[in-house]
Amino acid sequence: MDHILSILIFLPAVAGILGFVVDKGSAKAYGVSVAAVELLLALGLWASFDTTNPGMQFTEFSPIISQFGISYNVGVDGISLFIVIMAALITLLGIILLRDDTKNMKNMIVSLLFLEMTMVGVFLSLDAIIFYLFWELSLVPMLYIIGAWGGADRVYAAVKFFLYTFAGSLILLVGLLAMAYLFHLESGVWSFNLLDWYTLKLTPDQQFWLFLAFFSGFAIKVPMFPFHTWLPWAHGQAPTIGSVILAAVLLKMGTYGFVRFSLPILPDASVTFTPFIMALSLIMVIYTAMVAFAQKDMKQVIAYSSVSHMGIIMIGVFAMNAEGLGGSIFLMLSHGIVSGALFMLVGVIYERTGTKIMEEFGGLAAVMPVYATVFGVMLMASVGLPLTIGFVGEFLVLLGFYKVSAVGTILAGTTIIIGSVYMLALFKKSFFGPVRHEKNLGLKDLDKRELTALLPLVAIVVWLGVYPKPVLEPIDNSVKALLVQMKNHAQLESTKEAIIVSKKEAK
Amino acid sequence: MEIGISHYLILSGILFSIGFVGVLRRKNLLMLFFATEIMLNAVNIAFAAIGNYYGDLSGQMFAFFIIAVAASEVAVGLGLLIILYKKYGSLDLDVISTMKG
Amino acid sequence: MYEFVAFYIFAIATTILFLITVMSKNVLYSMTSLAAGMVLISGLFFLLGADFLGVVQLIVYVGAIMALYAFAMMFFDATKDVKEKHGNSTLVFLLGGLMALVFVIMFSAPIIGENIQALYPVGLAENLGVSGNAQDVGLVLFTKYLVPFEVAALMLLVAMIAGIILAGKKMDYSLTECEASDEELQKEIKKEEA
Amino acid sequence: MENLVYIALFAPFVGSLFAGLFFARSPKTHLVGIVNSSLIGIAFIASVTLALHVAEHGAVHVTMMSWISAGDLSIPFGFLVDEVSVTMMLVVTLVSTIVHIYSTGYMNHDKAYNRFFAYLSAFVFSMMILVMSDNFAGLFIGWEGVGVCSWLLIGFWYHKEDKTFEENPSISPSWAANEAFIMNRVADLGMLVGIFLIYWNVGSLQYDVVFKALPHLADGLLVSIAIALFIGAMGKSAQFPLHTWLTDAMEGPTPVSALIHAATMVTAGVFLVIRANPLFSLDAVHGVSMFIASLGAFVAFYAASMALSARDIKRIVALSTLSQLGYMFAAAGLGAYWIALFHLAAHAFFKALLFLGAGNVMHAMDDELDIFKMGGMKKVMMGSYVYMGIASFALAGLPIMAGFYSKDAIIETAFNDGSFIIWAILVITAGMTAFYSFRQVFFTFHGEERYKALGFHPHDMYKYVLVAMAPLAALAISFGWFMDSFHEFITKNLPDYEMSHHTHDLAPFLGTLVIILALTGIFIAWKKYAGKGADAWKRDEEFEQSFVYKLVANQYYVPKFYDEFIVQPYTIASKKFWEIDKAVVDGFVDLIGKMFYKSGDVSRGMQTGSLSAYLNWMGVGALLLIVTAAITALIG
Repeated sequence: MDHILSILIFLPAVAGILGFVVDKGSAKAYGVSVAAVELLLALGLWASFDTTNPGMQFTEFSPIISQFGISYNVGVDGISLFIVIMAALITLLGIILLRDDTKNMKNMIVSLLFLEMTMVGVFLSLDAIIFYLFWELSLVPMLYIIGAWGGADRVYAAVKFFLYTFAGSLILLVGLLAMAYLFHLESGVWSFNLLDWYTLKLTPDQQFWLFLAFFSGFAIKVPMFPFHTWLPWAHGQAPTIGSVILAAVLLKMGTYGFVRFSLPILPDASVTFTPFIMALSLIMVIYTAMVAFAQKDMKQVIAYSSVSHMGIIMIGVFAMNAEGLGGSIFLMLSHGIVSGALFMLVGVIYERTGTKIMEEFGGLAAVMPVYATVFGVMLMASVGLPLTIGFVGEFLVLLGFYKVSAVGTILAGTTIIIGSVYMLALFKKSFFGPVRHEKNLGLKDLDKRELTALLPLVAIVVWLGVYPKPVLEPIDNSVKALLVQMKNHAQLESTKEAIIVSKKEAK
Repeated sequence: MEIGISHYLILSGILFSIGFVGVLRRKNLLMLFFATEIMLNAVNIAFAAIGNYYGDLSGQMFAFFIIAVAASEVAVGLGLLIILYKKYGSLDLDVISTMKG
Repeated sequence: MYEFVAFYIFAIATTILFLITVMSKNVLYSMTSLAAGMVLISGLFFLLGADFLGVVQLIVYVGAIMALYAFAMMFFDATKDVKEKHGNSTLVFLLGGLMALVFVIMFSAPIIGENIQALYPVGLAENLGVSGNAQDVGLVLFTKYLVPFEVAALMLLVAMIAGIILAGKKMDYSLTECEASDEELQKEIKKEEA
Repeated sequence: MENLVYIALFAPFVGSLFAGLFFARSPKTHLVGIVNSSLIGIAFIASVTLALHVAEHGAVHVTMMSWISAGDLSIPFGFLVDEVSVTMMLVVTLVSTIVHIYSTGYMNHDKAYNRFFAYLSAFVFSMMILVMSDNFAGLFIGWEGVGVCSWLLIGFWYHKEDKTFEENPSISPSWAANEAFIMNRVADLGMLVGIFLIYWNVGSLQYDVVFKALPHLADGLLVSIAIALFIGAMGKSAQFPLHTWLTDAMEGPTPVSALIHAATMVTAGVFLVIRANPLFSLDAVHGVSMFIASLGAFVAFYAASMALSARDIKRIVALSTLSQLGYMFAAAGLGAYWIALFHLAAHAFFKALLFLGAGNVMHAMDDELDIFKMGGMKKVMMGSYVYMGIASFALAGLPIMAGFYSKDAIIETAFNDGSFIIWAILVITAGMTAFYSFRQVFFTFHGEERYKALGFHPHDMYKYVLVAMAPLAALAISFGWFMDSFHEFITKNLPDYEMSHHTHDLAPFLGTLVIILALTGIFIAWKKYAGKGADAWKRDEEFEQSFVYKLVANQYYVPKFYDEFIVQPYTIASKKFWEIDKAVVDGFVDLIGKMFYKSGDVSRGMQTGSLSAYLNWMGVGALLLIVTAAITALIG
């Protein structure tokens, strides 16, 4: 268990390299087994994780360039633990869902394994440079997945995805370097260690500019309005597996970045920017939900709904209290599970019919009852029905944000209305009513492969909806520690007031 | 009237500009070579002058290496010129332009 | 006073000679004035106390490089006037003039960085009991700049070989593009046969 | 007792899983119907035992496990069985049992028989959570749960196609289902806001903690909480202006309408107000309570007026439900919580009976809903006729019947409170209620046998179904007789409502007034609609052209209004936003990209291939660099 985090990060990479020599026919089996081992390791990590300890665990440290304080530094806490597990899970299920006749299966598996490495790496690294390395590397496999296995406009979508997010992260890099420079000025040594950075007290003015730099990197990834337009393109053109991983894990990197970098390092600026973030997030929530309603393509509905839900997550991150922040981290998980499953479901019907346009379907509930049921469960989780995974996070986020702004919460709360508007409209158009095309009458229901990929997600949706405690508790601990650290770290009195670790303490 | 470093540097600048004008103006490859030589020499003067001013030999060292580079450049360059001339029958740059974007 | 006069003579002469090089339509004139300018530049080096450099300038530039040009000229038609287009010469002179102006401004501005110290000060060799520019140069060149010096030597060797290969062997054939000259050759052969 | 609580709660859930997991794809089997009905029956028996226990030993409070805990928030799965919730449990399980048994007959011919039971049992489970939960978040689970089940069940016949509004005001089952869900969600947002307010000011969502802390809160805050919670109640109980979904919900199978959209789910709003009576009875929120009462009275009248002209047998019953919900809210708003609860229970019994009777008629008439096409059916459907007659008597509030006691008490309350406008509206509505419910009965069962001419061959429901409906009929008649013992039982938990002496003295007179009005209504209905012969086919066309008739028949144009001013603008705005998204937001991004392409295109001209041109460009670049260097040096 000593180097479990390194194993977690590099197992997929090593396996990916070995994957080049694997026989073509057994590539998928190879991918499934590697991803399964990875998931087992991640679960093992959870099993040996000390849930009462809010700090970093399993840390590993070895200097790379000691003159500049760049080191290989990884660790896990309650915030990152479950995102890593989710990334491993989604990758495994995504590979399982791959059709056996996928062209260039071997390359696909290798790309996915590399992608898994970068995803796990981003969430585990505690060194800014290592973080940035994985952050940028994650673009490459995704670029291939969209560009090689995508739809008709795949090259445009892939390039747009790449350049857009890349442009943002370059500014992020400048921010990180500036941060290291400031740290050097203050302490006389170079360090890119996040935990070191946490101890640095910056003036509000410095924080302001650093926040903007971080924001441009993270916000494009989230993606926040108005930087969201690459997402519908990427989703529209990506193959099913690409969309699944993109929505489930890659988007979370943005919000995770806010939690890991912006909040603890720049607490004053985070509070200063809260109204700004709130405004953008509210636009995201409402505007993109409306755009989702106008879509004709099923996948685009879910793509835009992703943006809308990410808005809720953003609101939770900037609620600055344990309820909202904890809720938003839980919502990251739940959105990962639910949107991943929804994209899988769209992929299933796309494979059968070759179309994603809702007008083409209708009455699918009668033809494919199991499919409709699974879709229905995910739909309900997506609109935040209690006792599904979607409710817990959404409820906590809205609850937490109410402390910040009542009006904002009511506006954000409209998500439960307009969210159900577009999701139910989608469901009605495709699943209800008479079957519109003769050829759709003969559609096969979910087969074993698809059920294997989807049923675990359904189980998780219900399990974490009814009993979220095993996940929520470590998150809550770490979130509280994060808030305490922010509070101690803040320079302005107003910031200290805005951050609420516990109400009892506030009184 | 004392001749200071500025004098040398200004001379070097003027000579460099002359070489520069040559590079820009000439269409004949051989003439371009000549102009390049002028520029290199101009730089050499500057190096020597600055070295002298600071009492440092590094300036002269660089001048040496520049001369060495110039010599090898001429050796290779002239070989290429001959081949070009044989192929096109001319050394006019406008005649031998092939890489139009 | 002596230095003053010598500098201005050399400076004005080199400027005029190089201007001739750049402006002249005849290759031979150009080359001759270039060679003359080089000689005068070595004079400047002597003025600057870089005796060894001045000698090298004379030997390498005037002796070797200009000779190389002169030999190369034999392959080209040197008597013909060089055709030049003067369409945008105003732009060229404007650029050149601007450049000269900028240099002049730059260099006549007070030199910043008075605290620069000499890494290898003149007179190093005096410690060893000998003196003179050549000795100084030798000392530095073969200690601090030994590796660059050897690399430069290697570069010259490579350049020499390259020059020989490019220009020397099989002067009748084109080495890069054979088709055109091959056809010509074959035509000539046919003519001879006929 | 703890086990009994869990049995009552989870028996329906087990039934739902049984039907949903094991029989979802198998063909219709009666086993599912029998097992599910008996499981609900078990839940009923457990509820009865619990009721006896509660009556003797007081409330039972169990905590199963913790659900959400983050920050200071801690929400358990806790269940509170006290007088209020056990009453609801009894009503819910009893009506559900009968509806389950009824459905085995009613849904006999439906392919998705098993699925139906899975949904129906799931609904009962959600409803049980709603009434039994000991905190607001648990209530919200049930609140949303019944919403989903209602969505599933309204859209049960999802395969039906969308019609235009003129053909079918509900458009299609799936449309109605979505409408119901979304409209409920609007109200749920209000409810959520109420929960947030409670949490941030009290620090807990447990009923007991919250109610204890309420008196210490600021007045304005209390008003906000009350308003927010009532908005939630308005949605679920279909109060104006969130009422349109209820009539459209009649697209679902009739047992569903009976159980969900008459007896149980729609009363959840009333239940919430009753449950939160410590809040609503505070002086600070008196204004809100008065608003609730006034809105209730208004809805009572408003719905009754629409029922006067409706021709669809289920819509009439649905509108009468709406109207009766108005009565309940009027009582709750005036502070007579126990009377509201009493009317809730009584109404559940007779309204379920009425719906099931209507279901029998529909079943017999091959799902024909238009009462103009029926008539004189009492000969063929004696059992259903008797049941519907009893239910209508109860609804009209005639003496001896359950409705008489409860409704009369509400009208008396209004009088006692001095709110004479509310009182007057309620009295008039009582007359209208009698008229429209008997209009329906006479149209259906009396008079000319129009169905024969239209080629229907009705037959009554299965015998066992009719027998199973008997308990409802018995309760519809006799429930009112237990008013005093109910009063004694429930006021242990709910505040009592004492009539003044003045009211008490006038009570017989007031009662008589209501009875006279009701009888008049019945008489007019008899005169107009029970006739035979050619008259029965005639319709008063002149009247149907009048403004009032049109207004009422079109539901006061409220659905039209929603369509024109909410749905359409929303759709158009969505499309516009999408275009903006593509053209402006994405366009801007593409513009940057295009700028680069364009600059590349332009600078491509520099690549002439001529070395001298390149040298010129290099010269320009070099010059620029030198100038930059010079300027930097000068500045530095």
